[in-house]
Amino acid sequence: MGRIVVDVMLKPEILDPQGQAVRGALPRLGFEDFTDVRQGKRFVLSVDGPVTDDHLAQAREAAQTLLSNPVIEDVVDVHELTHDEPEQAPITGATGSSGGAA
Amino acid sequence: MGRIVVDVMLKPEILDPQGQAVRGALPRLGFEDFTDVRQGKRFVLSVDGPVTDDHLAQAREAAQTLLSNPVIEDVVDVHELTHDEPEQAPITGATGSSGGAA
Amino acid sequence: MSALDTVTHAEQTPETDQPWADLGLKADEYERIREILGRRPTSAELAMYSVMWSEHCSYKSSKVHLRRFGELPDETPLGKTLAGIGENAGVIDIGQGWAVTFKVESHNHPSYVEPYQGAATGVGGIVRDIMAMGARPIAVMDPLRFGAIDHPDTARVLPGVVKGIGGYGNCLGLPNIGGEIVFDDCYQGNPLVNALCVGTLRHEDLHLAKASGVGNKVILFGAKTGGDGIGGVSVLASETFDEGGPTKRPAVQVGDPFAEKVLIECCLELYAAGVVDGIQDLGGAGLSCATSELASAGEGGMQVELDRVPLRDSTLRAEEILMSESQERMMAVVAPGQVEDFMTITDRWDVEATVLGEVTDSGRLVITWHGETIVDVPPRSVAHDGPVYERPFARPDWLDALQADTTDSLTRPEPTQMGQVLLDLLASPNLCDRSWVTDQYDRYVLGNTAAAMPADAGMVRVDEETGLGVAVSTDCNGRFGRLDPYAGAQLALAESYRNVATSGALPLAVTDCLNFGSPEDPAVMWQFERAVAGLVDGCRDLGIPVTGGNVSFYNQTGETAIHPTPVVGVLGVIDDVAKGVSAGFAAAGQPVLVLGETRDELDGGEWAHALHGHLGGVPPRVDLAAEKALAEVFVAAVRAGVLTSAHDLSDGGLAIALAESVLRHGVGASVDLAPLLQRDGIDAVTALLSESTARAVVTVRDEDALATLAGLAQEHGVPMARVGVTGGERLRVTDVLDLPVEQLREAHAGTLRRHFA
Amino acid sequence: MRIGVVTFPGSLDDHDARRAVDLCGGESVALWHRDADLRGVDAVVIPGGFSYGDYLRAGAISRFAPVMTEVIRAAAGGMPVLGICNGFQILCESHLLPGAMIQNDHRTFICRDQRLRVESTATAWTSQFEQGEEITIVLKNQDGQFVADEPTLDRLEGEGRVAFRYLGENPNGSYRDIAGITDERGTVVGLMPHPEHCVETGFGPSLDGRRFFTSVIERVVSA
Ligand SMILES: Nc1ncnc2c1ncn2[C@@H]1O[C@H](COP(=O)(O)OP(=O)(O)O)[C@@H](O)[C@H]1O
Ligand SMILES: [Mg+2]
Repeated sequence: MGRIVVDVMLKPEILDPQGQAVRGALPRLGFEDFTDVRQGKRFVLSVDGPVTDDHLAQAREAAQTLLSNPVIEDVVDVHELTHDEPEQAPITGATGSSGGAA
Repeated sequence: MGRIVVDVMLKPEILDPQGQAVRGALPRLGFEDFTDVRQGKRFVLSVDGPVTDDHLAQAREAAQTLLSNPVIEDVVDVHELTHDEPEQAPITGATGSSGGAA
Repeated sequence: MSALDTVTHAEQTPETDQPWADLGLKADEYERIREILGRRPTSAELAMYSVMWSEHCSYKSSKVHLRRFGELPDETPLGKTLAGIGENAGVIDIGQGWAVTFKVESHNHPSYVEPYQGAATGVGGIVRDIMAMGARPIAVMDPLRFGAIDHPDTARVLPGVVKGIGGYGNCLGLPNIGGEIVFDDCYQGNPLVNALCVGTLRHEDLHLAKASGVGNKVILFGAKTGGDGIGGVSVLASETFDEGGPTKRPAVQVGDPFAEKVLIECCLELYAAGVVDGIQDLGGAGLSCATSELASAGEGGMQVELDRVPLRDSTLRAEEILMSESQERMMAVVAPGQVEDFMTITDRWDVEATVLGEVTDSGRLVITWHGETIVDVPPRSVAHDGPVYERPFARPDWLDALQADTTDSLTRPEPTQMGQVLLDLLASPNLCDRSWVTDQYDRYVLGNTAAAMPADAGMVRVDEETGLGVAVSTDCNGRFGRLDPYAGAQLALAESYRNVATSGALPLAVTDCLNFGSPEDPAVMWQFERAVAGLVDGCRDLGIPVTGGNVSFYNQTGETAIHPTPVVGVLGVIDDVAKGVSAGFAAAGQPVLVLGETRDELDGGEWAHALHGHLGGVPPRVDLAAEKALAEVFVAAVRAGVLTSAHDLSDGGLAIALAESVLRHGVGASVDLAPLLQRDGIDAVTALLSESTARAVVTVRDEDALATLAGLAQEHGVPMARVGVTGGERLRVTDVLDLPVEQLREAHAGTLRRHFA
Repeated sequence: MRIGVVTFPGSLDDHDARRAVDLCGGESVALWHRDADLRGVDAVVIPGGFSYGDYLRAGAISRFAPVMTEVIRAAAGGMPVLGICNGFQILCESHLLPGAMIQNDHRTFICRDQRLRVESTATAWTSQFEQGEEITIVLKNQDGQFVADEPTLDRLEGEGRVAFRYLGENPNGSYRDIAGITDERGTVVGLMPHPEHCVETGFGPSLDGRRFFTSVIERVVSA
C-alpha cells in the first residue's frame, strides 16, 4: 500500500483564527520563541500497491479541485509518503528525538 | 526567519469522520484509486532567525502538550521547513508539476 | 489463546486460565457464568458477560433500590404510560394521538478523560435511545456540573464539554432547549455531563426493542465497527480513577454527528415505511448488549454471523467486535420479505446495512465466526440475570455535625447592604448569565422552539396544526442532597416540577440521572437509598411516574465522593405553546405578585455557598402538596390567559428571581415587601435570600386579571402577596435596595466569558 | 409560485425553509441532492445545516452533488437562488458567489438574534425591504466568517452587491461586517443569518424573515 501526502495551508493574507489561538496559548505554556503560527490541513491518501506518477497526478488534481478552495487556500505540497518519514510512527514520550529533521 | 512544521494525525484506531467524508466524495469526482483518506493538521511555527536545536526541542514539546491531543492524536513529524520545500510557494494552476516529490 | 476459542474448544479445555479479573469480574461472578453454561465460557462469551455484568450495564449495585420505582402506578395525569422503565426510554401519552419519550443519561467519566468527544458521544448515545423507541428526536438538554470556576482543570474541561455538546447537537439539527451549569469543588475530579433527549411519535409508531418472529433478519446498520472504547463500559464507568490517571487511558470513542443525522433520517423513513419489526440502539457494550437484549426481550433465540460485521479496522478480534462501542450504529429486526425495501431506504441515505443473522426458536444466542460457534448462551443470562448486590449502607456519622452547623453562624447583611449582596450574587458562578455557554447551542433549528434559555423550562411545539407541545426542565441542588439526600432528591423533583408548571405546562412524568460516589462506600450507598426513596415518595405525592433514567456511580476521587446529585427531569404538556408564559417582566405598569409562603430557610442556599463558602444545616422544607397546588394555579391561570410573566423561585431566592425578571426585557420594578413580611413573619433580607420552595413571582396584565388570579390562588390554597408594580429602569425594593437595571446587567453578564472565552 | 428547497445529507433547516415558503404564500418543493432535476421550480433555496458534516470545508462536498449542477445552470439563466448559511457556503464553493467562509474568529459556534442593516433592495430576495432598514434575524454558525481579497471586496462594495451587514458587535469576524451578498444580476443571494427562523410569531425573534420569501414570490408572479 502506497500513501500520498497533500498539504494545504490558508493563504498568507487570510487571517487564521486557529493559528492565532495557538499563537496566543504558546507563551502561556512557556514557549516564548514562536513569533507566528499557521494551521493547515494534511491529507494522507492511500492507494493499493505502489504510488505511481498517475496517482500523484490524480492527487494533485484532487488537491486543487476538492481538497483546497483556491479562494482562501494554497496547496503547498503533494508528495509520496516514503518510508523514512515517520508517518504513524509517532514521536512519543520524553525523548522526542526520533522526530523528523532534528 | 526560520520555520518548523509539526504534523499531527489522528491515531490509526480512531475514527476520522473528516477523512471518511473526503474518501466518499473522491470517486464521485472521478478519482477512483484512493482506498483511504485520513485528515490531520499541519502547523507551521515561525521563529526569528535560523531554527536552532532548542527551537526544535521546544516545538516537539509544544507538539505533545498543546498542538496534539494525546488521547486521540499522534505527532507524526516535527521538522525544520527547508528552502526546497514548497511551503507557501503553492502548486497552482494546471501544470501542477512544481509540486513536491513527483 | 492464539487459536480461535470456540465452544467446542472450551468444552475440551475446562482448566484454561481466563482473565476474568482483568475484565472486572469477581470470582463468584465468573463461577456463576460457568454454572450457567455448564462449562467455562469462551473468550467471546467472557467478553460479553464482563461488559454486560459491569455496573454500568447491569445496575448491579442499584437494582435492588431502583425496583422501588416500579411501586409507582404506570400512570400520568393523562392516563397510562405507553412504555415504562426497562425500555430504552419511557413513552407517555400527551393526547391527540401523540406520544413523547424522554430520558437523561450520564457521560461523566468519558467527558473527564476527553471533554469534547466524551460530551459529544453522550449526546449521540441518548439520541439513539430515543430513536430506538420509534420516535423523532426533537430537542436536547444538558445538565452539567464542574469543579471550581477558577480551577485550571475546569478551564480544560468546561470549554471542551460545551463545544462537544454543541458540536454534536448542532450538527444533528436538534435544538438545545435548556440544561444546568453548576460549579462546586466537589466535582473537581468528577465533572458531571448528563444529556437529555426528547422525542415524539404517533401512538401507532411505537417500536419496542425485541427480536421476535422466527426467521426474521437481524440487520446492523450505520457506521462501521472499529476499536472504539473497547472495555470502555466496564473500565470507564465502573472504576474509580486512580490519582494521576492519564497513563491508563482507555480508548475513547469519537463521534460522527453527520453519520448520526443521516441515521436519524434513515430510521424515520424506515419506520414510516413499516419495514422495522424491532429496533435497538448500540451504546455501551455495543453488539454484546444489542444482540443479547434484543434476543432476551423477544420470545426465541438469535443466530448471528459475527464475521459479517463491517469493520473499520480489519485486525479486530471477535471479542473486540463484540465489545466495541463504535458510535452511530443501530440494529433492526426485519421480516425477510421486507429486507429489500429496508435496503433501498438505507441505500438512499448512503447508510451501510448488513444482515448479520436471524431470529430463531432455539432459546439461545448463538454467534459464529468464520463458521465456528464462539458464543452459545441463554440471552437472558447475559442481559438480565446479571449479579445483584445488596450493598451495605449506613447513615454517615459526619452528618449530625454537618446538619448542626447552620447558617445561624453567618452574619446576615444589613438591609442597606443588600444592593451589593445582590450584585455579588448575580456575578457568582452559579447565578451568573449562562449565555456564553448557551449561545454555542442552536436553539432555533426545527422551528418549533417556543421557549429556551433563559427560561424556567424549555418548550417545544409537537403538533404544528394545534400548537400542542411539551415543556421540560432538569434540576438538582447537590448541596441539599449532601445535607439530606432524601429531601435533596425531593427538592430536585419539586424544582423541576415547578419550573415546568411555571411555564404553563401540566407536569406528567419524570426521568432521572442519579450521580453518586462509590457504591462500595456504605455512606454513599445510604445516600443513594435515601435519594431513591425520596424520589419514589415524592412522585407518589405528585401523582407522576418515573419513566426512565440512568445511574452513574464511582463519581469519586480517592475517598471523597461528589455531593449526591440526583438530576431530575420533568416533562409536561401544554395544549397550545402559544399560551405558555415566560419569565421576565414584559411591560410597565403591571402588578407584581409573589405566590407561596416564605420561611427563614437559608441553609444550603446560594447566599451561604457563594458569599460565605458555607455548607451546613438542613435544606428548605419540602411541601409537595404546596407544589401541586401552585402547579394547579399555573395551569388554570395560563388557560385563563391572565399571566404576563412567571418565574419560579429557586437558587438565590426572591432577590435573584426579581433581578432576572427585570433583566430579561429591561423592564424595571418597584417592590415593597411589607405585605409579605407581615404575613410570613420574616424580615426583608431573609425574604430576599431564603430558598423556600413552592414559590413564584408573577405579573398580571391588569386589575381584572389580578382578581382572576387571586380567585384561583384562593381556590387552591396558595398564599398570594401583591408586592409591587413593573416599570422604570431600576429595580427598587423599598428600604432595601435601588439599582439601575444596567448595573445589574453588568454584574450578571461577564463571569463565564471572563473565565472561559 | 414553486420554490425548491434542496436537501443534502446533513441539511438541517430544509424543513424550516419549506415551512417558511409555504407560510409566505409560495408552494415549497423538496429537491434531493442526488437528483439532477429541479422539478420545474421557479426559484431555489439552499438551506442551512451541516451538509456532509461540514467536513473538509463547509459546503465543499455538497457543491459536487448532481442537483448543484442543475442549480448552477439555472442560476446562469437567471433563476433566483437563495443560499442560507450552509447554503451560502455552498454557493461560494460553487463560485456562484465570490469569497469564502472560514471559521468564526472566536472559534466557537454562535447562536444569537442578530441585528442587520439592509444594504441592497435591488435583489430578487430583498425588494420588499427598505434601503437601510434595520432588521433582526437569527444567526447561528460555526464557519461564518466571510473572507475575500481586497479587490473582490472593493468590487462588491462598488457594485452595490453587499446585501446585508451586521450591526453591533461583528459576530464572526466577517470582513467589512458583511452578512450577505448578491451576484451581478441580483438573483443569487447568499446570507449567513436564517430568515426561515423569523417567519412565525412565538418561534423566533421577529417576522423579518418573511420578506425574503414574499420578495421573490412577488417578483416571479409579476414577471
Ligand atoms: N448547560 C446548559 N445548556 C443549556 N441551557 C442551559 C444550561 N445551563 C443553563 N441553561 C439554561 O439557562 C437558563 C437559566 O438556568 P437556571 O438558572 O439553572 O434555570 P432554573 O433555575 O430555572 O432551573 C435556563 O433556561 C437553563 O435551561
Ligand atoms: Mg427556574
